[in-house]
Amino acid sequence: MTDATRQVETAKPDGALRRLLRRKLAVFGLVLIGLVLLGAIFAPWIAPFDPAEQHFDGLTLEGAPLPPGGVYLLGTDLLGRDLFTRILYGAQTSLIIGVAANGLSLIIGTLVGITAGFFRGWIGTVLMRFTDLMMAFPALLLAICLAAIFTPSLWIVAMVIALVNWVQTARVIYTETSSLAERDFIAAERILGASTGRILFRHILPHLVPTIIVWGTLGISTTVLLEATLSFLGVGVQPPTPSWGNIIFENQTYFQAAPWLVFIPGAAVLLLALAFNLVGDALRDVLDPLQRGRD
Amino acid sequence: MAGYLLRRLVQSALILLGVSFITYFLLFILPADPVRQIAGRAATAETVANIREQLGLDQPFLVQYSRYLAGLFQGDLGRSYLQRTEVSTLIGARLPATLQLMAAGIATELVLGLSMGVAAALTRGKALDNSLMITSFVTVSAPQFVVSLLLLYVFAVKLGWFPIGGYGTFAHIVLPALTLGLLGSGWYSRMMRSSMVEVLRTDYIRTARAKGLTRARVILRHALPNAVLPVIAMIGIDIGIFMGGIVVVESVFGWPGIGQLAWQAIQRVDIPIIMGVTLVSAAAIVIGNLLADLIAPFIDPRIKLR
Amino acid sequence: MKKLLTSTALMFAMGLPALAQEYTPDPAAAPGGNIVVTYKDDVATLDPAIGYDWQNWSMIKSLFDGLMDYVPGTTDLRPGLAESYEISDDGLTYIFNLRPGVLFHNGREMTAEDVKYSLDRVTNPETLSPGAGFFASIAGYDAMSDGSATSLSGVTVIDPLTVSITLSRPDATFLHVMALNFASVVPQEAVEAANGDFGKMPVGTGAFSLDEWVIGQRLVFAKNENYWRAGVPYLDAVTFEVGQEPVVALLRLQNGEVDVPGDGIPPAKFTEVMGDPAQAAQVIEGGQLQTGYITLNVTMPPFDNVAVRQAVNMAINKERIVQIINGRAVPATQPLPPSMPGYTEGYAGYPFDPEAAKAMLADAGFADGFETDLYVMNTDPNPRIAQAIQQDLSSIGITANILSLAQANVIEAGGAGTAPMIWSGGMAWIADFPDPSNFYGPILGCAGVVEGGWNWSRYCVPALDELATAADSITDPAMMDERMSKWSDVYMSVMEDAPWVPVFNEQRYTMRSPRMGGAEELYVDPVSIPVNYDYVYVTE
Amino acid sequence: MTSTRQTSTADTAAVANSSATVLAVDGLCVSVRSESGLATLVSDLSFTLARGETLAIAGESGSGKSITSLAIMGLLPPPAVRVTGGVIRLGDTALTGLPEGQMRSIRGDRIAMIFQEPMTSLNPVLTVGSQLCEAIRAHEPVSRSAAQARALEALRQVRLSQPEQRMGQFPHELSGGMRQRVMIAMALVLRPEVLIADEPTTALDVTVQREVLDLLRDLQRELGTAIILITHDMGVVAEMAERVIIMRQGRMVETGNVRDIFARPSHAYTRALLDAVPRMGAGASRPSAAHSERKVPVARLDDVSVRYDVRAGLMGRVSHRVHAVERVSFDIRPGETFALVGESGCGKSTIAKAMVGLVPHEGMIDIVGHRVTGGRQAGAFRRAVQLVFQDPMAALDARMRVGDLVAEPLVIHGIGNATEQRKRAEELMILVGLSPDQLNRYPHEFSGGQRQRICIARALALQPQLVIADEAVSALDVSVQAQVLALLRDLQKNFGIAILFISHDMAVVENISDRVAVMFLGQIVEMGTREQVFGDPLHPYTRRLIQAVPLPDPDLKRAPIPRLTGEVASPIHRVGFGPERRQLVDTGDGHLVAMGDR
Repeated sequence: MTDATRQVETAKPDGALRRLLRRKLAVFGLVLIGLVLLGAIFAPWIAPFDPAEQHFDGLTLEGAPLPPGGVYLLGTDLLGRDLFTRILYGAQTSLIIGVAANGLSLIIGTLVGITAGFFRGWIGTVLMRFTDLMMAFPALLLAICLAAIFTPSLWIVAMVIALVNWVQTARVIYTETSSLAERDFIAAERILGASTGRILFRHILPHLVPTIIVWGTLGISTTVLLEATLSFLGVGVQPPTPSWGNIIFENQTYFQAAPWLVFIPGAAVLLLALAFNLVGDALRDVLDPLQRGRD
Repeated sequence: MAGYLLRRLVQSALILLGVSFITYFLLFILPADPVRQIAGRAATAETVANIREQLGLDQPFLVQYSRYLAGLFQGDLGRSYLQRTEVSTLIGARLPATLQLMAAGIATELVLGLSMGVAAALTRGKALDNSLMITSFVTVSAPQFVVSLLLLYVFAVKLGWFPIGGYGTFAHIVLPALTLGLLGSGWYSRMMRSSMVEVLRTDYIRTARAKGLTRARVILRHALPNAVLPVIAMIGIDIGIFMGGIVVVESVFGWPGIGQLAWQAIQRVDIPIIMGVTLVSAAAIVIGNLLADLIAPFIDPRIKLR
Repeated sequence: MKKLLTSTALMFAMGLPALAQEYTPDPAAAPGGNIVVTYKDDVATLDPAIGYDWQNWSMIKSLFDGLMDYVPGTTDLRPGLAESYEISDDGLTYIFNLRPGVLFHNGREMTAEDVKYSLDRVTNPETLSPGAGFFASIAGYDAMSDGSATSLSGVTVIDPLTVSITLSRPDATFLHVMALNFASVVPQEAVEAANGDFGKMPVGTGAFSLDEWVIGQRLVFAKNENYWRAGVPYLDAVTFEVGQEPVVALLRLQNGEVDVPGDGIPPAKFTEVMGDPAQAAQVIEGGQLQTGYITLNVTMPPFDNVAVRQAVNMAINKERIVQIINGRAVPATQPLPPSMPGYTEGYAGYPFDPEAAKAMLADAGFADGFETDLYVMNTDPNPRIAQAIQQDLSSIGITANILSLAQANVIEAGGAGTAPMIWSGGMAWIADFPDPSNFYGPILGCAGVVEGGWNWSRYCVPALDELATAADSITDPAMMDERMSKWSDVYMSVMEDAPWVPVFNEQRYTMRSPRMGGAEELYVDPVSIPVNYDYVYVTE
Repeated sequence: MTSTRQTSTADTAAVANSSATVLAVDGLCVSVRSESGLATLVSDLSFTLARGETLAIAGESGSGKSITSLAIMGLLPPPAVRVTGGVIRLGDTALTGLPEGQMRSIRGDRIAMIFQEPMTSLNPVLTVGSQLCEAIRAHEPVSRSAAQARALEALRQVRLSQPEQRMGQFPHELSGGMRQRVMIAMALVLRPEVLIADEPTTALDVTVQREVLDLLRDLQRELGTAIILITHDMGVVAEMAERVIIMRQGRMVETGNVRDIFARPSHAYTRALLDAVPRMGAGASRPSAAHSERKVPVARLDDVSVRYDVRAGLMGRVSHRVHAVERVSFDIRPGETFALVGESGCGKSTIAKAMVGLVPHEGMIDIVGHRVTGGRQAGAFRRAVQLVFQDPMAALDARMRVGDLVAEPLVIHGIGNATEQRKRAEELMILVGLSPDQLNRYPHEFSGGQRQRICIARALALQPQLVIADEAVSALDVSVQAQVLALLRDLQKNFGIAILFISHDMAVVENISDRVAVMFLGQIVEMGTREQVFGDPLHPYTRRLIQAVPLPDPDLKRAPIPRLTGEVASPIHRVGFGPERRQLVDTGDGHLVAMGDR
């Protein structure tokens, strides 16, 4: 607005971290992610039981699961397994998928977006038309088909999610690359005779990093939710590997008889997705100078 | 304008062609045999071969696909393998329910999202803003199937305010639409908020205020139409996301839409139905995008459709 | 099969004993009323030549009739559209005398031509009927199936009310086949008028006619006022609501909105319902002709070793699996369910003995166990059962990776013979008709060991096939016990070779609203699954 | 308010007494709350404004002049920026501390404001008519049709062509000058006592600026509105205002009668400011670069055209072409400064881009013996020509350190090793007047002028023979602008670099150039030495441009220039049709002028 109210733009990462830590919600998100991460990494030590062990005393005589409390902290599931243990190990799965699927989709999306955005011409046209086509695909149907073609495993599920999710990233990166490519400093590089590789990697990519980080963070929440949805539809990670999604899937019909089996992992998914969303949003504010000073 | 529309329609048709090709190919390499599903367990090898030949499933991929396309160009989506009914009839019977749910869902998310976004933008930095934005994050982070179960449990089972699933009256649509709308409302409120904040900072808002207009008029007449533009563009894209949610929500609430049809068809490799539903969904997405683009010039006269 | 009567004479016509064939309806039954029945899955078709799903099986039974029928609530045959029948001495020719004056829903009288047309239609490859194979014993079937004939040579119309069916081989199950939905009599003109959509506009002779069908939402059946069986049906109409999750259906039943949950009591609500005496009173339990089993692919190492297969049989804790599904089944010892004729009484099956199993495995050279895949359909509770199996196997050192896939993918893997182990749940064998042969042919016999066949164990012993054929050639009712003992031998041999692990026989638990009347058997009818709509009534 | 108010004259300010005071600002302080505490934007500012008077508040960026105007309007951006002291009075009403509701009724009615950016100051989604009408109806309970009639009258008053048609048009359908007229109409339609004009002409082309300034003066004469004119342009101050307040860093440094201040600036800052203003005619004192006809030109352009396709229709066929540059020929000799002048959209920047190969062109461009093509260029060519952009912040990669930026040309061309490159970067920094220890900083840590120096250092790294300065000083404050121009001149003197100086600012061009080419709609209409073009402008467009420049001399009042009527000509033509080609004829001694236009 006015010269005086415009804040000084600092693009240095250390400054970004400090600003990030000043936001209460972002810190809350980071703490949550940290807790989940610790839980996942140290699951073998924290968890009181083996995640696949079906305890004989974990079910009532009628075969009903045990409610939270007692030996089994969060109760047991329909096979008499300890829910707390499974949620801890499920965090591993959900995080691995979140990171792997999202990393892969970021790589695909960035490659497609940057190529289409920078080179234009027929390569750009072909890539963007293909992206449009993928946008028109009902994503969940595509994911279900892909999951049915490849026998689902942890990595296949991650790949399927990546194949469905890269489109958004590609579009965003494309738009940003196209506008970056039009900027004066890129023209200046061309005039200096900089090679295409130099322009792409030394000048354009660094400017995309905030976007990639933000999309990466926000994307993890989408990914965790999508994994859960795929599991809900029975095409997710294979049992007995626990993931938060398939814990809910296995128990969904019991939401009334054993609500803890659905709503505890459901709350876990919600909190993790929320945490990544909070951090991603804060990162967007912190890293994107255009958004600076919004709050 | 007519030229633009024609070009966009051709583009859309090409996109649908691409979608049909990819889907057909995926179904072709799917490790499941529709003939087995049709033949039943008492079938002999001959019967199976016979069925395969009759349906043309013994042909190479390209032959099968071009046959399907030929039918498609004549408006023929084929017959369901298992239901033996025209796919168009099946989809036609269920599409209204899906469209109804979609319309209600989009209306919910827009009403919730836009009003939350505007309220947050106007109270920027205050408690209301903060709590609205946290709410929006919670809604975008909540898995839809958990939300739908929760809503069903609380409002239908425990409180009995709404029917427990089903279709027909307005009361039936409330919970499924709310489930669908909650997710979107989070995105829209965030988008609306930042768009509104951006607009409130523009010169023309300053001009409007300098004219001495009332706050309400500045917001409703000057800020809102400008701020709503990026949101309109999102609706088109949103339909794609909606289609995903619909499979889940329809299954939980027993909503008789195409999501359930698709899910059952996938379970039993009823290829014509899967193709049909995919194409109809893709068409909905494409048309949604087109509509969003067509609406935009009415809101912003600067946008020219070329 | 005490009702199956024949004679020693060449063409000895006889009526069935009146007491045996007539079902005595509940004297308290009052006509009128409309009930609501729910199903999760949509009704795919009501074409009797095609419909083969859980939900449309009993609907088709109420819309159509075949020559033969069952006494409600039992597995006992009784005549249907045929008033009586005669069987030739060699058991190859059946003459059916049709009931006069039976009207189709379109008002036309049913004749022998319709019977012939219906059988021609169901065996015509163009109909793509999943039930065509049941008619393989009718003479001329092969010519039909390879397309060289358009009409079954074995079926002849003698006069408008008499039809003769000649078989190419003796078939003890033939009368059961004629009671299958696939053998329902349909009017040609209605089929042709429907132009491929007969399944959506069915016309039959049944107790109900289709009144309204809103695809994806509901079907309404209206009482057939001209129904040839006097006194039934009682109900004026039956409304089927589809697309309803079983849990939701049960909640609605508790709310009084639904009369019968077609998919039964969902596992999730089972404990709750049984724990409440008022609700438990509305629950009906019944057996069904079902066995849940694990197939072991005998052509794939290490399951080609019979000791390994037996060890697996001994490793599975069936009691525990039954507990997991809330005790809604009984542990199985053999392929046949207990209520099936030919069931070997007194056979204890393989004992649950992990230690012995481990020892057997070690003897077979798998002291360290091995790794294998267990295929399972991805709908609850099957993945759970698979995990229980997985844990049992791991206790004897077998690592089984679960592949939880869509039904079609599991069937494909089974048919291609690439699946070492499959848990049959969700696709499990529910008998088409109450006869031991129905459990053998496609799923344990050599005929099923083809690409895409249903014999997922790839188990093929020609000698057993011969024994089975011999058993089915015994059509003389007087020799029924011999036939059944032959079948018992077949299944005992199968158990010795252990290509399967029979796990449990599912019990059916269903509920009805308090206003529903009629004998309990009608709600767990073993043939008219899940409800015999013709005979139930409402008390209000 | 009556329209019979006495016309302002130069001495009104002198006789302004308290009874005629419409607006009084007393001890105004404005502060902003930032992360590092409260920062003062305006401190202790006092002044009065008399009826019918024009008061200019002049200063460079950051001087607090715009904040002052927003404070008067009560439009300071909440909650960060607010008035922390002093009183603003409109007549008898104290505006400071007035509740928003009452302030609203004053805004637009008694005080109106027009802003710098006519492009963004009107709501893009509402018609001109509706924006005008609502301004009326916000304060006066009149019917819609009555409001419309008054709006139409207001549009006529600002001499907008075809006013009836304009009412139904959207802002984007109007040119910048037309929009600013709409803004003025909107501001004056309710006859406010005070009009605050915040840089009203800065974003406009010089000829349009002249028209708008004339209009403002005429309207003031008619309506007697008191005007506060906020501007950085001392030329505008001299032409428009009776009194002036010079501000710097939120404080008033000097105030008084315009004529007095221009004649005898008492404060050092005012003096420096006035000295920095480029004056027409000042260039004459500067010795021209020796005419070296015999030397081989550094750059030669022959019949160069740049055209863009406009696609439309189903198949995306080319329906129209933008003739951005049309058959331009000139050459630049070693060591000289060749200026291209013209208004926005005339194609002057496109020529620069074509010369460095950023846009494809037709015709021949030859730079130090290299034919420029659209694609990648040879390294030797790259080293021969460099471009300096208008906005130095945009031209520098914000994520690189200045040291890397300055050394980058050397890295790209593989000149020297890392130490040598570093050393060279340090030399370059000293050369452009910066300190070598600033090499580790990021671009945003520098001021605008310093950034432009960095850009120049980067351009010089490869020791080019030709530097193209594309509006290189236009975005800078006058004092900084003067310094950068001096730097360029020094570099040219020391290294013999040829400069292609592209600018819209006639005064700057007159000061710096050796030869000048005037461009209009993609074509050169006049070309010659500085003396020829400025001393004896032959083409009417050149004359218009020169006349339109506001002169920082209060004594020199010029008659309003005649307005161009009708639509501005467009460089877009249907395929197969092109603009009429202007033939340049030599009127003697190399002074070329377009035929037929004279």
